[in-house]
Amino acid sequence: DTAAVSYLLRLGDDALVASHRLAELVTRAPQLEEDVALSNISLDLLGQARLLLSYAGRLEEQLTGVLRTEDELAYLRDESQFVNCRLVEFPNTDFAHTVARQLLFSAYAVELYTALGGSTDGELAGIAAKAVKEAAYHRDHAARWTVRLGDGTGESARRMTRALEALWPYTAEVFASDGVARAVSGTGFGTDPAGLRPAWDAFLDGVLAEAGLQRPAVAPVAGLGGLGGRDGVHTEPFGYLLAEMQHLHRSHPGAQW
Amino acid sequence: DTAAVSYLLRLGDDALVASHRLAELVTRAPQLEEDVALSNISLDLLGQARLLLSYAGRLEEQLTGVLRTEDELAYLRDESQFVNCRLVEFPNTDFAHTVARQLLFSAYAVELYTALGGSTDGELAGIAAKAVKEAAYHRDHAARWTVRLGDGTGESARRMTRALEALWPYTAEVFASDGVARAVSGTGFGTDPAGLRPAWDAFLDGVLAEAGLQRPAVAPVAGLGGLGGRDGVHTEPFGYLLAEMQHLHRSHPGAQW
Amino acid sequence: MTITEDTQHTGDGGWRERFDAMIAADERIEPRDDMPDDYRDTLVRQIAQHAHSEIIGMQPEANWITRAPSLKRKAVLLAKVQDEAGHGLYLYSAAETLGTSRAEMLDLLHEGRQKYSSIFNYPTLTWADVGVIGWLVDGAAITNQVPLCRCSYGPYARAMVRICKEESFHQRQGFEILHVLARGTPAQREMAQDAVNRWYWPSLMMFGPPDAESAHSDTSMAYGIKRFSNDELRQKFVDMIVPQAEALGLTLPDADLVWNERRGHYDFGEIDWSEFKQVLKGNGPCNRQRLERRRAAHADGAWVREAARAHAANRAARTREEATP
Amino acid sequence: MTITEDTQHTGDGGWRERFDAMIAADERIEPRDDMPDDYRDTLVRQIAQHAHSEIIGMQPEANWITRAPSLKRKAVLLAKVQDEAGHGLYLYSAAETLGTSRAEMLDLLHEGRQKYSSIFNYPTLTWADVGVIGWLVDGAAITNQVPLCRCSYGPYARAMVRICKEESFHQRQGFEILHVLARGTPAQREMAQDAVNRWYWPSLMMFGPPDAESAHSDTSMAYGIKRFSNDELRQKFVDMIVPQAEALGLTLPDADLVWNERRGHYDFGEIDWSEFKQVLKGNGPCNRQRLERRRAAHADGAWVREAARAHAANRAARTREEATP
Repeated sequence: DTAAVSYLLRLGDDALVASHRLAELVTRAPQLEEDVALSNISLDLLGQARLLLSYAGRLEEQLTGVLRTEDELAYLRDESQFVNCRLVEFPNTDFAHTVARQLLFSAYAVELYTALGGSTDGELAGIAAKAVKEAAYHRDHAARWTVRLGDGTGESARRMTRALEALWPYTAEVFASDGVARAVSGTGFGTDPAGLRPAWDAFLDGVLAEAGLQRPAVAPVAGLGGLGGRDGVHTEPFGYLLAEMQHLHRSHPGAQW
Repeated sequence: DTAAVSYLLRLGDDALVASHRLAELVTRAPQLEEDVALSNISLDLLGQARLLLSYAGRLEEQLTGVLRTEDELAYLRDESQFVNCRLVEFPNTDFAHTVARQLLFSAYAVELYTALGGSTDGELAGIAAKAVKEAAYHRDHAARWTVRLGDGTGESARRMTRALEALWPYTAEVFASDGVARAVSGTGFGTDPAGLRPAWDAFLDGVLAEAGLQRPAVAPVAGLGGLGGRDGVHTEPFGYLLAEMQHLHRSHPGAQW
Repeated sequence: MTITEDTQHTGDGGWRERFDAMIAADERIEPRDDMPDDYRDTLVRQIAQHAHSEIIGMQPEANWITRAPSLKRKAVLLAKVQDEAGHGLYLYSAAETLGTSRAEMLDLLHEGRQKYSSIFNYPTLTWADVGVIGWLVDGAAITNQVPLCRCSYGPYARAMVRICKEESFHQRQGFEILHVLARGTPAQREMAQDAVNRWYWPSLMMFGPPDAESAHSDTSMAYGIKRFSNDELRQKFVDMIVPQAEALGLTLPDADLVWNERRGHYDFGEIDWSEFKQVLKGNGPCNRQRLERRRAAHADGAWVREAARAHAANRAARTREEATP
Repeated sequence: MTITEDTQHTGDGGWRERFDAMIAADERIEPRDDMPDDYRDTLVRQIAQHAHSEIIGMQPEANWITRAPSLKRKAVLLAKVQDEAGHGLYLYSAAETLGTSRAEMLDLLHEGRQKYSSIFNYPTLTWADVGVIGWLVDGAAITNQVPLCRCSYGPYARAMVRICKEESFHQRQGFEILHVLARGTPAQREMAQDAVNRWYWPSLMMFGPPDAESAHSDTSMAYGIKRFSNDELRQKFVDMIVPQAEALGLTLPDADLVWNERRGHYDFGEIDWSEFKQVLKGNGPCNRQRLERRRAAHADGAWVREAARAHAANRAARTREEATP
């Protein structure tokens, strides 16, 4: 059904964009171990994106009769057709922003894929079973860095605090319920993200306490009539990300690679 | 003839890419007056690029029967089809790099367009007559900043020195003679850039002396079998510049704007 | 640092009567004239905010310069953003005639203690947004600013004359961008409509809160700074854009928009002031990004400005040395 | 900072005979064994340079990760660059067994006092360059490195076994990229040929100067670190790639390339060693860029590494406090 397709695109776009931001950092990490870790996480997310987007394309084909491959979905959609949350679009302003983005997103991903392990859809449940293990590693990696930075030096704690303040306003969108979420939740295909928030909150509280950091007292991002990433309404930096990602593919229409 | 087309593309691409790098700085200048000045220079260069590329397209049409417009030339060529010198591709690493790039390039442009004022081709001579006045202003702006930075603080002198060292190896390419240069020089359509070097050298020596800076003792960039920007062999950052510049246009094939 | 430290009035006790008479006669107050403190404060706040809006307002449009889809449009956009930097310069100069330096005003902006127009806290997500900013945002700005050309403070009024002339040029360019898109491919048309959908309501909010809730209007009106109320200007703007939208063939996303024969105006829908207040409070989609870009440009440029000052001092010292026999 | 400060040999005077006997018997020297200073120095220099080449070598390929033209190719490339970071880690560890810390080696790299392979000073200008790096550059690296799997120093030999296995996988992936391009659109085919044209000669230079001019080869050969001369390896490489180029349908840009029946090898053209020397001296197209990226990553990460150390210290202090009754 349409809701299932939209839902898979959301999950796939989240993974694709999160992967891209980490890929930008390869050769720029603070130490070689992090080049390995960040590229590893980027690769996991890219793998998830490929499974999710391909599956979305095949389900869509059942509705429309036209198949869009993972590459057509990644490279030939315009910005307003991407339905990832804005959280994953955030640039790698500094390493603290990267850690904060990964912490907030992977803590959600763990809850998400845990829930989707029970999907009534066998293929999605299979994807989730693999993804949940990866997300647990990603979350652990981000949580350990959050603690190191929060409990490190004055500078690292300041940077981590600033990064959490910048990103936190975009977390509400991740857990927002809407028609698509309710529809997939109703059929058991997916899960309504609103239900994942309490466990996420509890996890975050634990990590922040260990890191000696405060939960940011910031309001969710407002404006745009309440529209956001799930509606194809993104942030300005996202357009540049897509230009870079898609330029070569779009420059050779119809070519195989 | 073919040489004239190639020659105009070189001049047009130089102006287009130099304009783009300055355009990137708008809203990021060290003071509001520089936002005005840099966007003004960027706009002048863009104007030159449009005249030169359109004219290249029209001359090419006489040979091939197919017209490529300024937009087709700017937006639909691949990286290896651009024939600008690599000097103008350099990123705005800091304001000193921007000033150094503008100084080295506009000092060349003044000599170039002075010479082209005597082109046997009326249209090119007309373009040159306008461009030489603009280039003189650009050169003056860059020279004044070179002196301010060279004769400013220890930090500004260090940054200016580093910028000149980074860019100087790419100046040899600007003045390199080759078949195209000799052909247009022979017909009087254009000028062989090798002949412009002495005046450029003298101007640079004067500015550097006033700024209290040394002429960098660095060799021209080597490798790539001697190929460079004029052969379509560029720098890595240039690919990202094109991705950003062309993405929207390429995403809507055939659309009018 | 304040440029004029002496804000005392001239010894002559009759200045207030003369000032009131000039206001009443619709004459222009000039920097040398005595003026009440609340007049000066209101003006400085308003002109500084206006100047800040010009320079922060460069950001949403500059976002598309490097990606503009044709060289002609790129040139027009670059020229427009350059004009905005120029407007910022005039306006800071106008404010400086009242005794506050540009550096001081920029510090207040960077510290979040002076505002800029909230409209610039919305993102430009597609090329069509550039068109809509020209058409709706500049259109609203002009509606607000045309009456300011008759403002009681001379330097501000003169700056506004020049600015309004350029702004109306910008508005036509924005309209022209949308006109082409609306007649373009289906994707281009959709892009245009989507941008109008996102910017319509924020542009209505540009006139500020409803008159009943507006804080500064009374003083501004009394002093001949403001000539029309927020709601009057908003109505004027709506009346202007409805036929323009029709000409473009684009729909304004407002189900309540209808011609009211009795009022001789268009009725329009209820504005979501809670969104306006959130964005004003700093929670809009781009508040943080805009201010951080501004602060970063200022901080990254510190060594450059310092070098320029050091060079000027070096040169002055050399000149003095040379002058010494 | 050096990890082992004591480079003295064990008191027993017969160590040198034992060392020479082990080399002669083709046995592996291990970190605990006594070894001559020039053996240790040669190895540290070579392994460090090899490690630096892995991490600098990530840059030309990483340049295309975010722009890879399909998600599958992106994944393969990302995995490859990750492998290279892993190779860097093994190699720094192997060098550390000889008493030099990674931090020390990185400092030498950042100060330009230790080299990395000159091949990485060339730019990757198109997607096809990624294919050619896999095919030619990794191909040359494997040719160089397979004999190192039998190197006399155990930790280096073992690292090379693992690395060579992964490299040969990378080489096949590079070949596969080119295979698709060579059978693709005219633009793709041209892209592939252009990349081969640019990388062929630099890949031949990867084996170092001709034997007659090679500085370190004698010591390395005597100590069982190197097994073949530069020219022998270069010939082996040319013999391997000529049929592969034919299979791809791409032309190697060398007019003198011809099978020599008598030698049983391909003859090939004269290498422009002046270009090689220029690039080695720092004047290649990317020397400055590569080193600056590396230095910037290291400098930008300083606060992160410091925070990690501070946290470890904080935690240790807390543990001690808790342990105190």
